[in-house]
Amino acid sequence: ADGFTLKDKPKIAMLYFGPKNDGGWTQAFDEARVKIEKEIGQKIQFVENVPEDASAIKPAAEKFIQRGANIVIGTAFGYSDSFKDLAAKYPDVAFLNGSGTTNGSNLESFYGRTYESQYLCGMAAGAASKTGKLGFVAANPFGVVNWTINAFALGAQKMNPNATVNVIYTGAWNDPVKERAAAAALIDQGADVIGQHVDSPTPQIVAQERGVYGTGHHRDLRQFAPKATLCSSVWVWDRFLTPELKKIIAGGWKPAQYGAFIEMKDGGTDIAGFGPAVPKDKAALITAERDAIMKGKQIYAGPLADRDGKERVAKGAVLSDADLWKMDWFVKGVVTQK
Amino acid sequence: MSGGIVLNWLASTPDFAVPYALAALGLIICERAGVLALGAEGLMLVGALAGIGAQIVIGQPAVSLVLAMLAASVVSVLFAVMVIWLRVNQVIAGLALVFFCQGLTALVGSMAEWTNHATEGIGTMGLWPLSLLPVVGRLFEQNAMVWLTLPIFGAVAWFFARTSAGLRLRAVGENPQAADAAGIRVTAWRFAAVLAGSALVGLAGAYISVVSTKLWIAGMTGGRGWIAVGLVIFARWSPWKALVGALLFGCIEALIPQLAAAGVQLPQYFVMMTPYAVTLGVMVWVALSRRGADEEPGALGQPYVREERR
Amino acid sequence: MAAPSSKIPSPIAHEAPRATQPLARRRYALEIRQHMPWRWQALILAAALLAGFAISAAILVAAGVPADELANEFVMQTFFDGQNFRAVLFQAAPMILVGLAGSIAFRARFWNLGLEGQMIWGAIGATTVSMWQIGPENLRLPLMFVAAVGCGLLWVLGPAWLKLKLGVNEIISTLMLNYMAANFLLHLVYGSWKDPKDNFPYSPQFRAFERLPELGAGIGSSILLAGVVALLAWWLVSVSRVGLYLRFVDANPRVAHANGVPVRRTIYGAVLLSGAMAGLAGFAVAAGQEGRLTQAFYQGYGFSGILIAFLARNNPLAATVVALLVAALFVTGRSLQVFYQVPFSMVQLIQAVIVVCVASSDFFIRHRLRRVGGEASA
Amino acid sequence: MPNALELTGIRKSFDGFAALTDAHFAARWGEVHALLGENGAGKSSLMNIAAGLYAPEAGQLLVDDNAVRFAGPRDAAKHRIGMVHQHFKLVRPFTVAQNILLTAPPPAEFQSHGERLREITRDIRNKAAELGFDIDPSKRVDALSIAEQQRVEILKVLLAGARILILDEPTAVLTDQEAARLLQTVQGLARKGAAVVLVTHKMADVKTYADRVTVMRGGRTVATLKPEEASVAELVKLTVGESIATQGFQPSAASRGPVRLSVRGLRTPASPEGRRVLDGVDLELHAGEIYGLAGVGGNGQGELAGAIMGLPGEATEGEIRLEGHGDLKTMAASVRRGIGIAAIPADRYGLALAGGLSVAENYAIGRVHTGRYGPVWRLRRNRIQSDTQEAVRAFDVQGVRSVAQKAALLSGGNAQKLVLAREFGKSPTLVLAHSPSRGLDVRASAEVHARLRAARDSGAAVLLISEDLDEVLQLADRVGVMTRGRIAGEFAQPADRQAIGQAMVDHG
Ligand SMILES: Nc1ncnc2c1ncn2[C@@H]1O[C@H](COP(=O)(O)OP(=O)(O)OP(=O)(O)O)[C@@H](O)[C@H]1O
Ligand SMILES: Nc1ncnc2c1ncn2[C@@H]1O[C@H](COP(=O)(O)OP(=O)(O)OP(=O)(O)O)[C@@H](O)[C@H]1O
Ligand SMILES: [Mg+2]
Ligand SMILES: [Mg+2]
Repeated sequence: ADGFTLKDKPKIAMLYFGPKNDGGWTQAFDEARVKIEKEIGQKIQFVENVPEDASAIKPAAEKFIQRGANIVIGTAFGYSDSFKDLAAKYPDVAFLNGSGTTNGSNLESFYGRTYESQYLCGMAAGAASKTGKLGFVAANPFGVVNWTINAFALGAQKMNPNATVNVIYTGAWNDPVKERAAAAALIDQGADVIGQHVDSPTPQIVAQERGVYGTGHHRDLRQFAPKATLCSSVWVWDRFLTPELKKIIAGGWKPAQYGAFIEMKDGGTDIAGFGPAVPKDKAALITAERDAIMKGKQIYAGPLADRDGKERVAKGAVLSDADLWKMDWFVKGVVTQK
Repeated sequence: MSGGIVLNWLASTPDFAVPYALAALGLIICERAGVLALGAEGLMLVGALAGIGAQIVIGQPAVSLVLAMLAASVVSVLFAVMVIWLRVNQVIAGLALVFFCQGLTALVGSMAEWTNHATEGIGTMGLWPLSLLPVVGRLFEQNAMVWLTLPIFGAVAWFFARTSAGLRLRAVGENPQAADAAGIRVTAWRFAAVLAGSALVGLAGAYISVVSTKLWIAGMTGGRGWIAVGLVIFARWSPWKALVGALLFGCIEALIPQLAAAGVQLPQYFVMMTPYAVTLGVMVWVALSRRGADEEPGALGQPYVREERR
Repeated sequence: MAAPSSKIPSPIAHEAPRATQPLARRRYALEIRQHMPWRWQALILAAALLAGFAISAAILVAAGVPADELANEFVMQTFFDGQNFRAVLFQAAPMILVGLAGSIAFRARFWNLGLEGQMIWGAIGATTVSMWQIGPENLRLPLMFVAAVGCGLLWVLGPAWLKLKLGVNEIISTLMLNYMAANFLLHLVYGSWKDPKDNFPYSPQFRAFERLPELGAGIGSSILLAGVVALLAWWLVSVSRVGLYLRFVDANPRVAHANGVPVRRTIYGAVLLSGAMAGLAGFAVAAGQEGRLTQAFYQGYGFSGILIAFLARNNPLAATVVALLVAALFVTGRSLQVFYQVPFSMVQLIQAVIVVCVASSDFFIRHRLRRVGGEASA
Repeated sequence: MPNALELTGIRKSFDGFAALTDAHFAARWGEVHALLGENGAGKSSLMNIAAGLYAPEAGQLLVDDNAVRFAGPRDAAKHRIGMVHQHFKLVRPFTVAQNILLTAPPPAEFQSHGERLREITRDIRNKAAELGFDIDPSKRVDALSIAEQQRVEILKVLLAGARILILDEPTAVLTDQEAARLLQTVQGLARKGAAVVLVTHKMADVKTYADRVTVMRGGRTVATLKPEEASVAELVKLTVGESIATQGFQPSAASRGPVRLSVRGLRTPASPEGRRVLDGVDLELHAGEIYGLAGVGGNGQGELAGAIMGLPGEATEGEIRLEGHGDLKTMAASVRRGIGIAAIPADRYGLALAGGLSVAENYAIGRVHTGRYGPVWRLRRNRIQSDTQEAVRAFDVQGVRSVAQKAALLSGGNAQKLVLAREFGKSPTLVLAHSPSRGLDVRASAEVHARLRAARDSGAAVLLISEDLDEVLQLADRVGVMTRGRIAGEFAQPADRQAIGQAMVDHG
């Protein structure tokens, strides 16, 4: 009754949603794995390309468990149901799932508050933009994507109140053909900074080719577009996972009831690198905002209205986590498809 | 600004049209020789991966494109042996080729760590003097491959219409019995057609990876090979009509992001269906209008054995 | 070697002399075989499979799987380990259904490459019943079943009609409809069908009575469903009159028509049945595995279905066996992926290699290479 | 005189079936050498070997008394051997000139494709004028009539520069006048020094044009002789191996009944050239009679049969009435089979039998609709098997080791007997027989004829479509002649052969 304790020596396994060098989401986990291995002092097994499909997830996880793994880390929201079943079936195994939605006595989902770092990216974008027209290439419209878009817009408007953000959803997490078309079309339409919430670095590459700027997501994308990428919203999973794993190993682990929804200060996300395009004074402003967020500043604090003028967060209130997950509205200045 | 969107749209069209055009042209060469080539989707992937691989290793776009063509040709030997020598059902062989290439490219791409590895592409080249025109000049600022596509089409169309070799190739696809009796080496011509056609299909794939996106991810052709197969039927096996069709499809694909970027409110997933829906629509239209129903190569899909009684 | 006799005045204008050296001797001629005893056919098939496995094993070893572990992984672990065996059965149910769907359509000479689209629609149909809570609880599952069958069937009706009425190539039409169905699925799960609990892109979970129950010992009833459908399919093609019609349509539609086989109705029936079975596969995944409508559940089944149908020579019972083997390959592929870091795309490659080998082996069943022109004697 | 082309000890088999066992043949320069033999004797196979298309298993091939080996038709062409094939080898969507260009020898010096095409066109015109052929080199082959295609084939061989000409049944589709002209032409070529091989079934042509004749039977050469050394009857005896007393016409035993089938104004849509395959067919067929439809092949016979059987094809106008059933045109083929229409199509494996399926299945498909073999949900295999076995016995279908064996393994004659067994097994009211004895030996033909007569005598109406005038005259109670898609004339029996022949070639 006093939390979860491992029966045996810890043995960790990870299930990757994509290939470990996808340049984005999965690669961020893989980079964290390397760091965690050093901190914890043991090798972590992993498997790539496990699709969000019960007939793939369960066998993969069970194979690890069968051969001794007692901590299993997943990396996709589509694993949620399967992990719930697995957690019930294997009460002696601890389960963690990045971006999952299910929780239990031996299962904890976790996700970062990406809107915090995307807000800072938005600030950089607003500062670098001359036209005030920003573009954003996103995968699919739902809560976790929409909140990064809104935060990006709010950040930009902090620097330039008239900034607008035109969004194109590509319908896929990793489709460089569509991402390229989207970024190019946005630039054609006059956007001079391209934000993104897709897995591949393509929007940054296009920005660099076309001589405009961009902000990255998942990882520091300067490696792909050193001239264009102003900064990136990056995962720092090791900052969350290392202490969490240590807790599990120590015994008496109590998974967060509604999952770990990690703030920047706890290792949710962060921003990486300012390019030279962000003027010194503006950079200082951004750093100051970051410090404020570390100290508890809320991005979705009231009063906040959506683009149709409807009030979404009352003055003095802060948007609840439940409402964050369900976010299907956009702030003023954001233009999206239906 | 609305004039701007039309211009942007048209200027971005060739980039989408070129892969369709080259792939369809390659398929036309195969099918004119009587070999039903359904494997385009797979060969495009091979071309795309080989092109990027060469780009990463060598870094010379022209070399990469040529190597991609070679790679697609080499892989197509498997298909050619299956359908020309072993007389495997051409539909099955084509499907098997697609799945083989999908597996192979995904495997090689991930083992060689070429996934998401950005490369230098090729720059744009103005078509002088048209590119100097005011306003519309930028329509003529395209990469070199776009301009190269036109002479490639010209050459193939000329080959079919104005050379004895082209006549021979078509004879092989129309009536291999007659071609053989006339002393034309049916098997050799079919092999040559498959290899040459596949090289163009590979080039189409390499265009997507090397020229357009400049990086590789598994399955990046996203069904374009199948659309090219449909395009060939639409074009009634004629190169110039295939070019027109490719431009049509390019226009549609180019329009989607332009409309989205302009903030036009459209249900996005339905918009994403349009290339596929248009392919289907065009096939229905072709069937309805029954245009040139007899332009299909007479022996398309039929293996040939000299001593077989027909 | 005399030159073409110049004593002979040629009646023809062209007079260019031609060489008359003895010409290359042709060693082999290809001959069409009408018949081969089944023993030999079986032997050739076995050799082809063996070749396929050997090539696959070579690829796997090259990719870093220790050779001595292969047999262990493929045979012992997969079939003699209860948990893995359950995983195989879990995976096999939809595989069997798509394999049957492919077989039935191919028997009518209809290349139904739209199995994935029909699966998607089957799952959408079943989910609709669940979301709108149509019908009483105890009838819910049968209603979902009916909806899945109906939707899968309707999604293939278009291509069937287009082919039979207008001659539109079904390979392209069914494929294009796959892409359209996939986008429509995204439209639903990212749109109005989002789970209102967390707004994630999947439908709300099915209630307990909307799921295919477990038979016990961790084995789902979807495998039972697949088995029953396989038996029905076998009855249809092997016992009923429709089977005879199908054989004629497959062998030669013109002969079939001339002999009074209702060719169109037979083709429609087979194709719609194929769509229905694929829809059922969607239902089996949604109600048997995922417990809701998810966005990528169908991926890969299209190819597997075609492969199973082809390897099983469109025979329903054989398709069931092949589907089990393919499912085993999938499960083994997962463990290779887990333990040897072999990319899962290897599984697709192996499937393709086996298809290529078996397809090529047909050559030896249908042809004979004969030595000719050898012992010339006058 | 040296031999231009000599084949000795040739052996060739197809999938275990020996088509040629020991064939010898020699043609000299300057002669027309006829090759005679019944269907399946191996004439075409032997000549295909000479043309490089088939590879012999044993034996020797000599050109100009030198041993040669051909890897393919290219090699044969190098020796200036050209063959007009029994089944045309033309690329249908190409023009006449393009087709001929394919086989023309390469130009001595470089020529552009356009120039070559123009030169070939000129050559075609000259050669056609020389032969008296009326041909437009720029026309597409698929717009030509069968006879015109035959001319293209001949021009092709001549313009390719062949000195050894092999003509495989070149006159089968020509009218008498056309045939005469062609044969005179090739005779002229031989007189100028070429060697001409003429494969034919027509004894009269052998007598008139050939310098020597070789007779083959069952894959062997039986004899080579001068035509004047033997009478026609002797030649026939050599070819078939026995003397055949041709059975004369036997009128119907019963009197003819009421009209059973009436066809009115049947026509197919016009092609772009304005040609109609069926162009107003009017025809009445009574119960208890055999109506023989004669005519040169390709004049719409196949389409007429298809329209009556209900095969999918060009939509037709006009009507086809069957007594008691009204207009058949909207009736599905399956329904037509159900009301007693039996069909023996010309294309055995294209329309009558599914070669890949078993003998039993091919038999059962004829009656499965009646429910005799069980309800829709169950086939009664045992009954199918016993019925088939019985039918195979009754119709003397040979070579059936088991009724589960593939129908494709039956020889031509036995396959036809299987079709008869199926079609006559259900006492039809209308029998449609299209070239029912094509490719059959004498005995098998006689059996088929007997069956048709028996059907007539038991009251069925029989429509016999045949290109073989002898067959028609032997069987038919009335004779119609079909030309250009319509019935050009009707004759009562005993009919005047001359008049019928005239009607066949009159293009009125
Ligand atoms: N390509 C082939 N494949 C299989 N069997 C063949 C082939 N060509 C000929 N045969 C068989 O060989 C035998 C001889 O055929 P061939 O065509 O030489 O006869 P033919 O004397 O020309 O007869 P016809 O007078 O009917 O033209 C026949 O039994 C035929 O069925
Ligand atoms: N693939 C095969 N396998 C076994 N036997 C065969 C095969 N093909 C033909 N035969 C047999 O060879 C013989 C000759 O066949 P073919 O069709 O050439 O006969 P044919 O000489 O034309 O006789 P018919 O006069 O009856 O047409 C038949 O007995 C047939 O059963
Ligand atoms: Mg012949
Ligand atoms: Mg025969």
